[in-house]
Amino acid sequence: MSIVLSIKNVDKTFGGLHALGDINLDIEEGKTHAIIGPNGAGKSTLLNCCIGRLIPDSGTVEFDGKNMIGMQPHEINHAGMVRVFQTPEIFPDLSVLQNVMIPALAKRDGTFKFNAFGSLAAEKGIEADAVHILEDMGLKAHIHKHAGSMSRGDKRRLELAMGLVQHPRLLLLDEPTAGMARHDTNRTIDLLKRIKERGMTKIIIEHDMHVVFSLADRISVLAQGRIIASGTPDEIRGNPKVQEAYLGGAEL
Amino acid sequence: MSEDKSKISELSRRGFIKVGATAVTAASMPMFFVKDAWAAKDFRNNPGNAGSVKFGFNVPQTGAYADEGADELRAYKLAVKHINGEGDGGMLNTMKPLSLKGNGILGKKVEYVTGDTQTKSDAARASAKRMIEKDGVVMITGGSSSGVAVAVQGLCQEMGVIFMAGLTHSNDTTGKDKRRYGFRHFFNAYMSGAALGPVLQKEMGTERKAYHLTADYTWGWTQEESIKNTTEALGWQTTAAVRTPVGAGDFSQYITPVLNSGADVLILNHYGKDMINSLTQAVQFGLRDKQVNGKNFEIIVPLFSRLMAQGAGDNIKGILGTTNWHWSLQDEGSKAFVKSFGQEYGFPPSQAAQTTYVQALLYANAVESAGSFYPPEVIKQLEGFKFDGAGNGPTEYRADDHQCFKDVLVVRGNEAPSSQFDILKVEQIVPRSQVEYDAKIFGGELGPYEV
Amino acid sequence: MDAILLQILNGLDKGGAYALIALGLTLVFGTLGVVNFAHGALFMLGAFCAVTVQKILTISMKVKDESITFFDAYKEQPYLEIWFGDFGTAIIDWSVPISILLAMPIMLLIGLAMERGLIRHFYKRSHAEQILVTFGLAIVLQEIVKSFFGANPIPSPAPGIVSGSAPIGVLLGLGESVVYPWWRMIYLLFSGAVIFAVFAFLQFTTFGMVVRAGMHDRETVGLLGIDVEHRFTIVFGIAAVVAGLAGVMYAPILPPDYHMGMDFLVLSFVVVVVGGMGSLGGAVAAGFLLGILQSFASMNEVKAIIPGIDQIIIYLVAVIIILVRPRGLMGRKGVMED
Amino acid sequence: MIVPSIRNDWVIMAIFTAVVLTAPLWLTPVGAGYPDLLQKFAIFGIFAIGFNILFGLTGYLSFGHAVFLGVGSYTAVWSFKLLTMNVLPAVIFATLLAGVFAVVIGYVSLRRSGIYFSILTLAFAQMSYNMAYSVLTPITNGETGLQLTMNDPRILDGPAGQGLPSTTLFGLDMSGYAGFYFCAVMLIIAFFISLRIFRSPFGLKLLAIKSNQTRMKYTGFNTRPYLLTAFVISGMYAGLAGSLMAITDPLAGAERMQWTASGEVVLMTILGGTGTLLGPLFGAGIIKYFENIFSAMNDGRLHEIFSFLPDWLENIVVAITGEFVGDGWHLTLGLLFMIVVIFLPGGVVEGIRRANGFLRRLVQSSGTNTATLAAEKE
Repeated sequence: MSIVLSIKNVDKTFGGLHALGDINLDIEEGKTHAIIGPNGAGKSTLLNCCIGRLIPDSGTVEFDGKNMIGMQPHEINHAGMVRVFQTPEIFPDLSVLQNVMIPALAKRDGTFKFNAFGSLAAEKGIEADAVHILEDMGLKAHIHKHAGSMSRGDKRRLELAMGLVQHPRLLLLDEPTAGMARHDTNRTIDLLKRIKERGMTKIIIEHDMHVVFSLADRISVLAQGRIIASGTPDEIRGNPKVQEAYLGGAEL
Repeated sequence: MSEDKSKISELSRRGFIKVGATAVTAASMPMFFVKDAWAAKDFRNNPGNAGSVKFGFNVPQTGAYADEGADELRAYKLAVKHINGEGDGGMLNTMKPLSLKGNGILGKKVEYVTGDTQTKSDAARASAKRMIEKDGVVMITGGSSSGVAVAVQGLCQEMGVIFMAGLTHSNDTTGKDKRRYGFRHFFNAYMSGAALGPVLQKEMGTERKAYHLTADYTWGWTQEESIKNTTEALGWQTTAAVRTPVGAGDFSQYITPVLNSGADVLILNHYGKDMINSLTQAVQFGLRDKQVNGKNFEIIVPLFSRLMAQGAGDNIKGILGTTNWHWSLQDEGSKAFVKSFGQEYGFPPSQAAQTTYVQALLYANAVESAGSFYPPEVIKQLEGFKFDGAGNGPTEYRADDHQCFKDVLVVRGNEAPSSQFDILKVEQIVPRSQVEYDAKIFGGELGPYEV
Repeated sequence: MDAILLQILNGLDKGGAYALIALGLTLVFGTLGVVNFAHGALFMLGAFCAVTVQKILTISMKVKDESITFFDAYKEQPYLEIWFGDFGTAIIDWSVPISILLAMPIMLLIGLAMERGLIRHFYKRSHAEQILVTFGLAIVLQEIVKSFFGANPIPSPAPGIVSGSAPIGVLLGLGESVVYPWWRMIYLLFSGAVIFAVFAFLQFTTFGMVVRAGMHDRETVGLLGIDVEHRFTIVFGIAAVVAGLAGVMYAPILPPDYHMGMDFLVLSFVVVVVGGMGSLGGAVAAGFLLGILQSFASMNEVKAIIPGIDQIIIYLVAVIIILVRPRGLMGRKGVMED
Repeated sequence: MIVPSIRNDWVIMAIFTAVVLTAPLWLTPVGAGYPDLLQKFAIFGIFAIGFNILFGLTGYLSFGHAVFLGVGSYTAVWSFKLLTMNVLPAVIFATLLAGVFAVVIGYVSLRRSGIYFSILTLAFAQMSYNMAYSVLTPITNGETGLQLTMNDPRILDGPAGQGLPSTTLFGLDMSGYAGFYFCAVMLIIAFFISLRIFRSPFGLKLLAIKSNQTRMKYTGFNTRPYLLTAFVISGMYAGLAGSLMAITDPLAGAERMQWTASGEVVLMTILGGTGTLLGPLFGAGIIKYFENIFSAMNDGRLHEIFSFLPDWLENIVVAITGEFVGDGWHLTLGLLFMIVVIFLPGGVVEGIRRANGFLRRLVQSSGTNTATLAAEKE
């Protein structure tokens, strides 16, 4: 069992606010690791530190044994760590298909390639990849639609498709089901389970415990910028500290 | 004329395509790659047996000099009328020698097309090219800045069409950028300086310290140089010559250093809006009420234009400068022109109007004398042409550089104007002999007759 | 020393003008999110309010006078002088200050009409489209002015009593050669007062508070059930009035012509951006900063070291500031960056 | 695209080529069929098409593209002065040098986005213009503009004959219609490249940057080089256009670099339709047509045009239209900008698309009518 991502002693303060304090976390290959915690616990900050949106004050984030701190977002992406955003960060002016072709092109072309004279219509392989993923996401009917005009739920699924098409070694999912109707949530859970079977490593930040417990292999609980517990779903379920921090003592 | 008219009305009545197709096969095909293929004595836009010829009036219709451009256009229309024998004839009655008979040119009626130079070289050349290529003009005239004059003059040389410059004052136009096909009736910076010299000496003595503010482009530089040469010859010192950006608007940062520079004369080498602003602001800084070195501080605007000076209001009162022509001149030619212009439009013509009116007449007369529109023949008529009765006394188009020599007016802002047109007073008419110079001093080459 | 004092005054004076024009521009941007290329035209219209008032006040009776030659057959005397004598003359003399009274309601009306009639339909449109439509409007406005007043500048003198210059050198003990025009000092005070008034209005009135909140987060304020749109219309009117007043007061310094708005347009955008898009304080600070730097760069001593520096100083400083401070002097994060 | 039904690029290119090469024919009836204006259409078409590659694809609004136009012109004239009157070196050097300028200006300006980028480019352009107009006069010849003189070295050409030489393409004189056809060929090439870029993965990536640049970075793209490449390409287009201006008329003036010139290409692009293939070309054509044809109308001309009306009506019509042509042509242009933006967001191309759709519906409905009629008859 190898460690894909290793977060060591990460600290981050905003002004006087201690957002993250001494975070240590190892993510194992092939596992789905959920990070839970109340609002403002520092979950998104942690994710942002991993993908280069924020730079921690101290500590390292090692991906495949390489320190990612200070690397540009696009370099981190090409290292194999891909983030799926909470609020859909799609390309609203492009078609759904193009939205998925872009990350597929990134995977193939690298950070920069001047292919101004090749024809997009000739990119059959890329297109097939994108169509395949979209089919998986149940978005096949929409592929020529304007991405900006889709429903919120569809946008979230498109977002997921954009992450998956790059076949990353590590997928970071930021609340993949937030704001979704129950029906959509279940569909997404099914989908993520299927991905899991393919052996993709994932970090999931989630509020919805139903989602967390149906997907996660391991769970870490973050509260006030610190990890207060880490373990299997069962261990976490029974941990009184977690119950205290998370829901003020209510049953999980 | 009739041919053109029928074409236009037909266009608006019927479809475009048919006429277009015939026009193109007729007009464009033979012109293919055949610039050098003219037969002897044939030339660009040869009117041949047509009953009319076209002039191209290329004046600023937009931008800062639009009012001057409008006045130029009025004068041109009047000139066309007079050449065609309409109206009271204007200077046709006073100009000597004159071949024009009041029946057009060589019996052909004169028509005209207009265009907008925008006071930009590119736009002016585009407009001139349209006149030459599309409208088939035999002559282009107009403009209200030296940059445009030089640019259009160069183009006309290449195209083999005569250019009669409008308002342009830089020495370069008939100096280092002179062209065989370009002619300037307007005076230049050198002549301004030469005319001002004696007046300045009389008014301000020989112990003066001058401070120049100069518009930072070629015209400004040549004027600064010319005036400096004149004043330094009088024994004046030049305290400083400061370049100001064109269109600076607020000149305060250039005026305040004048205050304690020890200079007692401020020379504004500005034209148009720059002149209005710098003069207005200089007066606000109290320069005119100042005493320096025991003398009254003076401001000089070497090139005055009545039309533009209106914008400075009362601030021009008492300020000395030069101008090409003024409507209050009492010679026969000026009186005749002012009378017909005034009757036509209800106000007196500007110097821009006079110079362009005369230019149109001079060209027409040269063609009439040459008996042909063939440019080299016309040019030879204009070169060295001596005439009188067109304002500013006996005048000569010098063959060496195509510069007109005539009397230059030294004017002063009128202290008690009786009307809005009476803001300049002619202080002295400086005779032509005093402003003449050797054509060689500015270099340049006219180029060939045949192109 | 004297020279530096005078250049500081020049700089402040220029800065006052820049700040006044930029203030309205950045206000409109901050509230409405509209890039208004017609703002320079508002400045120009303000200046032509002064011209119009002067023309109206000097409407003259034409008396036939046979003794004068051709074009002067009429002697003109303003009716005001005929009716009121010296008092009439004085009114004409004071036409620029008087025109402030007229300019305020007129510019407000023009501003409101512009916003209601045109600008409001462009809130949601792209900046490029806003630029095209307001640029078109600016051209139309200036062509209309041109067809009434011609292309040449029209002199609009300050009242006689303040048209000269003040012996500030004598007052400060610096010698007689240090003088500064009264009108420019009035302009400086005036621009300070207008800037102060706008800030006070936004800071201390409920209206201002809502507007500021709206600048910060329009949707939330809208959700509170406050009619932000309506207030923003008024903000546009205020911006028009401020630009117009700047124009009126500038008329004696720069005789107005139809094109003066375009001449100031680029500059005012540079000021706004250097200050930070949508930042009022930034616009004022940048206005004064650029004004003073421009004045100093024009000194002969400076030009002797770097020829032509006075022609590019503003743009050079703009480049440096934007590169060093990504959002201008005081801009907020995320405004107009994409 | 105007004709969305045409999918094959080669068909589009064939039609485009045919239309451009026959321009002297179909533009004559509207008074635009003379060499200079035809050249201007082609040159500013290239300028606007290039500008659209930056603005239309990436959304970065440059207000300083006229610099590259100016650099192109100056380089071309210097090539004529120092090397040879042959136009090919002029085109190559001008395009390359404009590219170099674009690398420098783009590298600095692209450190910022949005209006900050616009103002940075504007600032560079204004600095270049002010310097070219005054301090750099030895290189640019200031206000008068850089022009050919008799004593230029022209080391590759033999000794000059009488008078100034004209620009040539291996002996073919580049004035008049020959000049237009040279520009037209350049326009066709420029359009072809632009078409390829629009249809390429690179073009899609640029569009994606316009749509959501942050996301592009997290998707694994380094966006800066993409933007810089687009900026340099469009700068080179401008340089090419500038060199063509010098080729058809060997004089280069500083005012070509003024902000109004940069603004003009922005207006052309938006007017025609930002981000569309043909829009910028339409925009360029319309503005140049107004500038050259409307400004040249005068009352005499109007009387000729409206002479078919009864006299009293003719006078009224001429009086009214007279306000909008000649010295009023700016007014018409301003009104046109407003009308297009208000009623046709998306520019002229949008208008054509709507007209197209309207016609199609018309044809369809009349088609159904006939069908119903036919059915009833049976």
